[in-house]
Amino acid sequence: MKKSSMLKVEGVSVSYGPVRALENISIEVDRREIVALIGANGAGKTTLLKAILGVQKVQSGKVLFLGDDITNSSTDKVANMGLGLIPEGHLVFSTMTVLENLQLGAYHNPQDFNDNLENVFESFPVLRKRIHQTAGTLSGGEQQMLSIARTLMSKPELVMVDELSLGLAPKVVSEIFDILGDLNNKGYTILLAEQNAKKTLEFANRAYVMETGRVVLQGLTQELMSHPEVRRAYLGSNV
Amino acid sequence: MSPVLYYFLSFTGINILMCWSLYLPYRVGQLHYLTVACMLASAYFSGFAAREWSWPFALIVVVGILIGILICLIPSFAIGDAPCFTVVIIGLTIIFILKTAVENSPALGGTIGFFGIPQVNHLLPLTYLLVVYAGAVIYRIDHSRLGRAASVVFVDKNTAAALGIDVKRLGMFFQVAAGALAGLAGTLYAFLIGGLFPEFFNLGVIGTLMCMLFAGGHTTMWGVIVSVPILEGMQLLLPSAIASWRQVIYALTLIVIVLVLPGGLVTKRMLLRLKGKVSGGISKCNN
Amino acid sequence: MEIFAAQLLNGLSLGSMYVLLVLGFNLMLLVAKIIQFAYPHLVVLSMYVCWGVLRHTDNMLLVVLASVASCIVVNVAIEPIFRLLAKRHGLDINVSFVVSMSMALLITDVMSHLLNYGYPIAFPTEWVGKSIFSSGLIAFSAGQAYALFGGIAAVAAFFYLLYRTRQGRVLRAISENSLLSSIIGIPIIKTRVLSYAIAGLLGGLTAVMFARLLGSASPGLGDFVGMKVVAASILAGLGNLKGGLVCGLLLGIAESMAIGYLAGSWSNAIAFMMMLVIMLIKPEGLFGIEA
Amino acid sequence: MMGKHTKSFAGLLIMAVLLVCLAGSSLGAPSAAVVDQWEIPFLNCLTGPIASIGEYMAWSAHRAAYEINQKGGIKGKPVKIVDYDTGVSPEKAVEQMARIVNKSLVSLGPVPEACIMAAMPLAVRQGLFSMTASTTYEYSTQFFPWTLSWYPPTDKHLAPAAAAWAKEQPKMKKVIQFVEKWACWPSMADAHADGLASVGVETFTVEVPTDAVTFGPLVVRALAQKPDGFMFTCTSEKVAKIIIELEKYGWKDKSKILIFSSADDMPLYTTGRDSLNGCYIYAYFDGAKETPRWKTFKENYKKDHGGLDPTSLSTIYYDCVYMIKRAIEETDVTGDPKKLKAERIMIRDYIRNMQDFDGIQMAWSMKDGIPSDKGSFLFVIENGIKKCVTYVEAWK
Repeated sequence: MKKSSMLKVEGVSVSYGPVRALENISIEVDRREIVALIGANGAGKTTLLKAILGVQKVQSGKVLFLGDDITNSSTDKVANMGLGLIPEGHLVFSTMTVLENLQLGAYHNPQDFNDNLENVFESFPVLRKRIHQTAGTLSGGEQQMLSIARTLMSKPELVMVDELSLGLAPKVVSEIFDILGDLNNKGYTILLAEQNAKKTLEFANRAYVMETGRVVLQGLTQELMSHPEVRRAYLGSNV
Repeated sequence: MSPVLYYFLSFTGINILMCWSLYLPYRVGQLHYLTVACMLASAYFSGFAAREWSWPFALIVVVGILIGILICLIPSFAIGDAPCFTVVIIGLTIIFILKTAVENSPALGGTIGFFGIPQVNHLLPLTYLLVVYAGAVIYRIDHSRLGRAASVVFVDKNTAAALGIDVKRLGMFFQVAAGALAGLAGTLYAFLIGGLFPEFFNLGVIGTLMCMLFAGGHTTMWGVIVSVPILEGMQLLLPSAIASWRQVIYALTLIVIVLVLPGGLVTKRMLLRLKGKVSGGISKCNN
Repeated sequence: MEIFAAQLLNGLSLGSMYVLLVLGFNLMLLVAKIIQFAYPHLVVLSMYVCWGVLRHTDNMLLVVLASVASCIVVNVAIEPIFRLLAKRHGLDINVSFVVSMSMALLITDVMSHLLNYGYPIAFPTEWVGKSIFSSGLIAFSAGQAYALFGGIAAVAAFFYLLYRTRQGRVLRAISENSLLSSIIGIPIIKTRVLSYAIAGLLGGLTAVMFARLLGSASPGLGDFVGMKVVAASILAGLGNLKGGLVCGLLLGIAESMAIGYLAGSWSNAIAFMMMLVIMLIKPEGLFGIEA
Repeated sequence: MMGKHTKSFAGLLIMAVLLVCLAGSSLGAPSAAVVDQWEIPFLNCLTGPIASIGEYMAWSAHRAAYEINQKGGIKGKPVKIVDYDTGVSPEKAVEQMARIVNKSLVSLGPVPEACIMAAMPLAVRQGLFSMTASTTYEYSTQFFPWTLSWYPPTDKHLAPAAAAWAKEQPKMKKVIQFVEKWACWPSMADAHADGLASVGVETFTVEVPTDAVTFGPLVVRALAQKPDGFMFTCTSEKVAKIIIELEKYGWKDKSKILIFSSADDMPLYTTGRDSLNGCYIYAYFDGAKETPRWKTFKENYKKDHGGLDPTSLSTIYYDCVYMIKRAIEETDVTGDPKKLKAERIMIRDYIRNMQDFDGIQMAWSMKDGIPSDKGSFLFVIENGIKKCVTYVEAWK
């Protein structure tokens, strides 16, 4: 085990009633890495993220975060330890203002609220303009930015992003990927679950390929991009 | 037959009908207390028709059922797919309005009550004949396309709509069927007791029926067949020293059952298992 | 005109009580996702606590504290039952309705068996107070003043808490999306318990004001008020706080006007009839469901 | 998965065992050929919001039984009151009546009107004399001869009482009557109005909604009609609350208020207190008149009810038990189950025409199930105590 390992998932299985959603999954994320989970809809990416965060009950296996066992811990405790999830579908508290959303994000980290707010506004200048606007009135892209910003307000050690590009225009997606890249440069560790394999593989350092609840391939993204199976199934190439 | 047994069996039959009439709309997630209003209307109609017009019993039963259907049909155009609690309030409201109407009708005895409904011979076997018939119809409904569609609606209306189920029409169907059952129960009730009083139809009735439905199990029609006789019998058998705590015992029973056995005493899974065991047993014998 | 003004005043003081009850009821509906039908019954129970304390002391502060404390304690004490219920059934408000109806029955029976031999309790005459203002048919008692102004203060404090404080933000977040709230690290169970406590606090205050307004209480009071609270909440749209505010007040005024102007037993029937029409036209309630 | 079903089956099993145990305990008792005690069932409302009323009715019946047993019972055998709870549910009333209807000599109750309506037809069919003494003539008369009326016909005794009050207050021309539409109260209100009309007082009705929480609006409405006085035909607690509201709206002359007999109940006094001073009320006996029996009754009642006084409704079933005692002693009733049918009729016929019954407070006679010489008393309330103003004879 490397010293800098931040998140370690060991042989996790999850069932929804009689249906097995995850089968013996093991992944690892190191400090300052960008790791991607790719796979089709229903491959189990979201379930895995939920299982890590304790939203979804794990039947067997172990989840270690910063060396602590967090398997089936309560979600708020895990979030408090520094695990931030940016959920699928750019979810925001739509009846509340942008500022209130950000304040909620800082629930566990209220001490240097103003500094954090400044940092976040630096990355997302558009939010500063909308600070007193109700979150429900923002555009899809802005909501996604708010969702990310809200997560950053808690200064997480690890940022998990679920389906970043879903329902957003390609241009906005590129913009947000750029911002995530910046964040990584600033020291954030990122775990990314995406259907959009091409873009993700270009962006991440390492990736796990998931199919029907199992990890079928893993490795550095450059290697994976040249893997014939990946090229056929995910990159739309005939070769 | 001893009067205790006679009334125990009769009320059990009537309450099973009433519980079923709550059970059916609950298949699509609605607590349809309007059925108590149907019961009230058809009970008063039956009493009146029997005493004043001397109608034959069979005709009264038919018209009583029609009255139940009518009372449920009209609002169902608006609340066929309404949220559960809208249905609750509309039910309570109509009960209240009908009660006020009865209280202000001297012909129905007003607040004093309606006396002297003539007796009918063989009421008990007739009751059970009708209960069995109603049960068979409900069984058919439950195991038809309608029953399966209702199960989907119960879990999620949007999914149901996406699957092409007409949620409103389905809700209307179950509400009207419930009205028919309640109308039948009301007629039998009037003839069984022989007198009516507006206060007969109040929150307490709803509470008792809910207790019976949820204790028995709201996921199948069979639950109430177990819970109604038990709860009816309990009150007869409680020693008089604790009789005054009967309500408390009822309430606690319900809370405990709902907490410990979420589906009630009889659940769908249990039935499936039972079925499996029986058929398994048979196949073993054959081997 | 004089009669109308008099009835309006009556309606407002009664309405402010309904508003408080509807708010507490809606808060638990929004945050804990339950229908707490027994909430008005709990408030009546707290009125009994007031009455009990008053027999030993006439220190107003002690009475209020006892009322509030008892309502919070009981309301928080039943939270685990609903939590277990949610664990077993998922967040099914229908089942919570069934269970809380049983609780209401329990509370009523405890009051009618054990407390004051089941007789109605009466609060000291000074509590209700004589008219502090009177001209012709318009009269305003100290009790009404407490109910009206106390009610306004409590509602203002409640909305301040909800819209201007950190805890209030958290409560609103859970009511909007509890899954998202837990993902960003908000402790759900702790906050739900908090919502029971706040509803208990409101209930305890309501009990004191109700005691001053009515001057007495009986075991059946919870049922009388309970139906109206649920009706107002549904009419507004379940869990709609601002709608509940409007409908609670309207209910109080409508009730006063109906009794004041319409023929006896038909007055409530007409009120119900109006409600029926509204519900048939707008099944989601006047202001829409927020739960 | 196994667990869930096991639990369900276990639940069913526990319920079944419970049921069998209970059945054993209550049905298993062997019945002796000739009774060694007089068992009198009492169908009463012991649960729900009005359980307090049922409680004191039961208390008074048990009190009478206790006294009788202290003095050697009836014909040497002790008497035992057995309580059957009906709540306010018609269904329970019928089922409880069904339990006793074939085996009891005579019974007490049922208590609230809903239960009378439901259970009495069964008693009539099976020939059981059941004393529905706590209700008015309208209900009893439907079930004659299988019950008795505790009061004379409504119009015959209510109208004179109301008229007597109007005679005390000669300047009244217009009276508002607060009427709650419940059971026979509307017809009692009509009787009041008739009585007032007979002395030239006009009556206007204001209906009291059963589920009203506050009464200010009602009082404003009544006062707007500028009446000279008020008459109350509604629940005791509501009477008290409306009088308090009247006071708030500046109504000073309490002597212009008359309260009907059914509201002569504890909640009136505990809720109304000082505000009742000077109000008139009519009822069927004079609690201030001391007799030794009434004194012991009162003392014991207070001891068991935290110092609260009994009211005129508290003694009804006490007198009933003594009526049964006298009926058994004066006839050839043996209690032998074989002669049940005949002995039931003996008791019935004796009680229906009992002469000079010595009640706890006064003596009266019955004629065909109706009291023939029972009048009422008009009182003024002073500090929670009723002071008799006049005795009103019922119309013949």
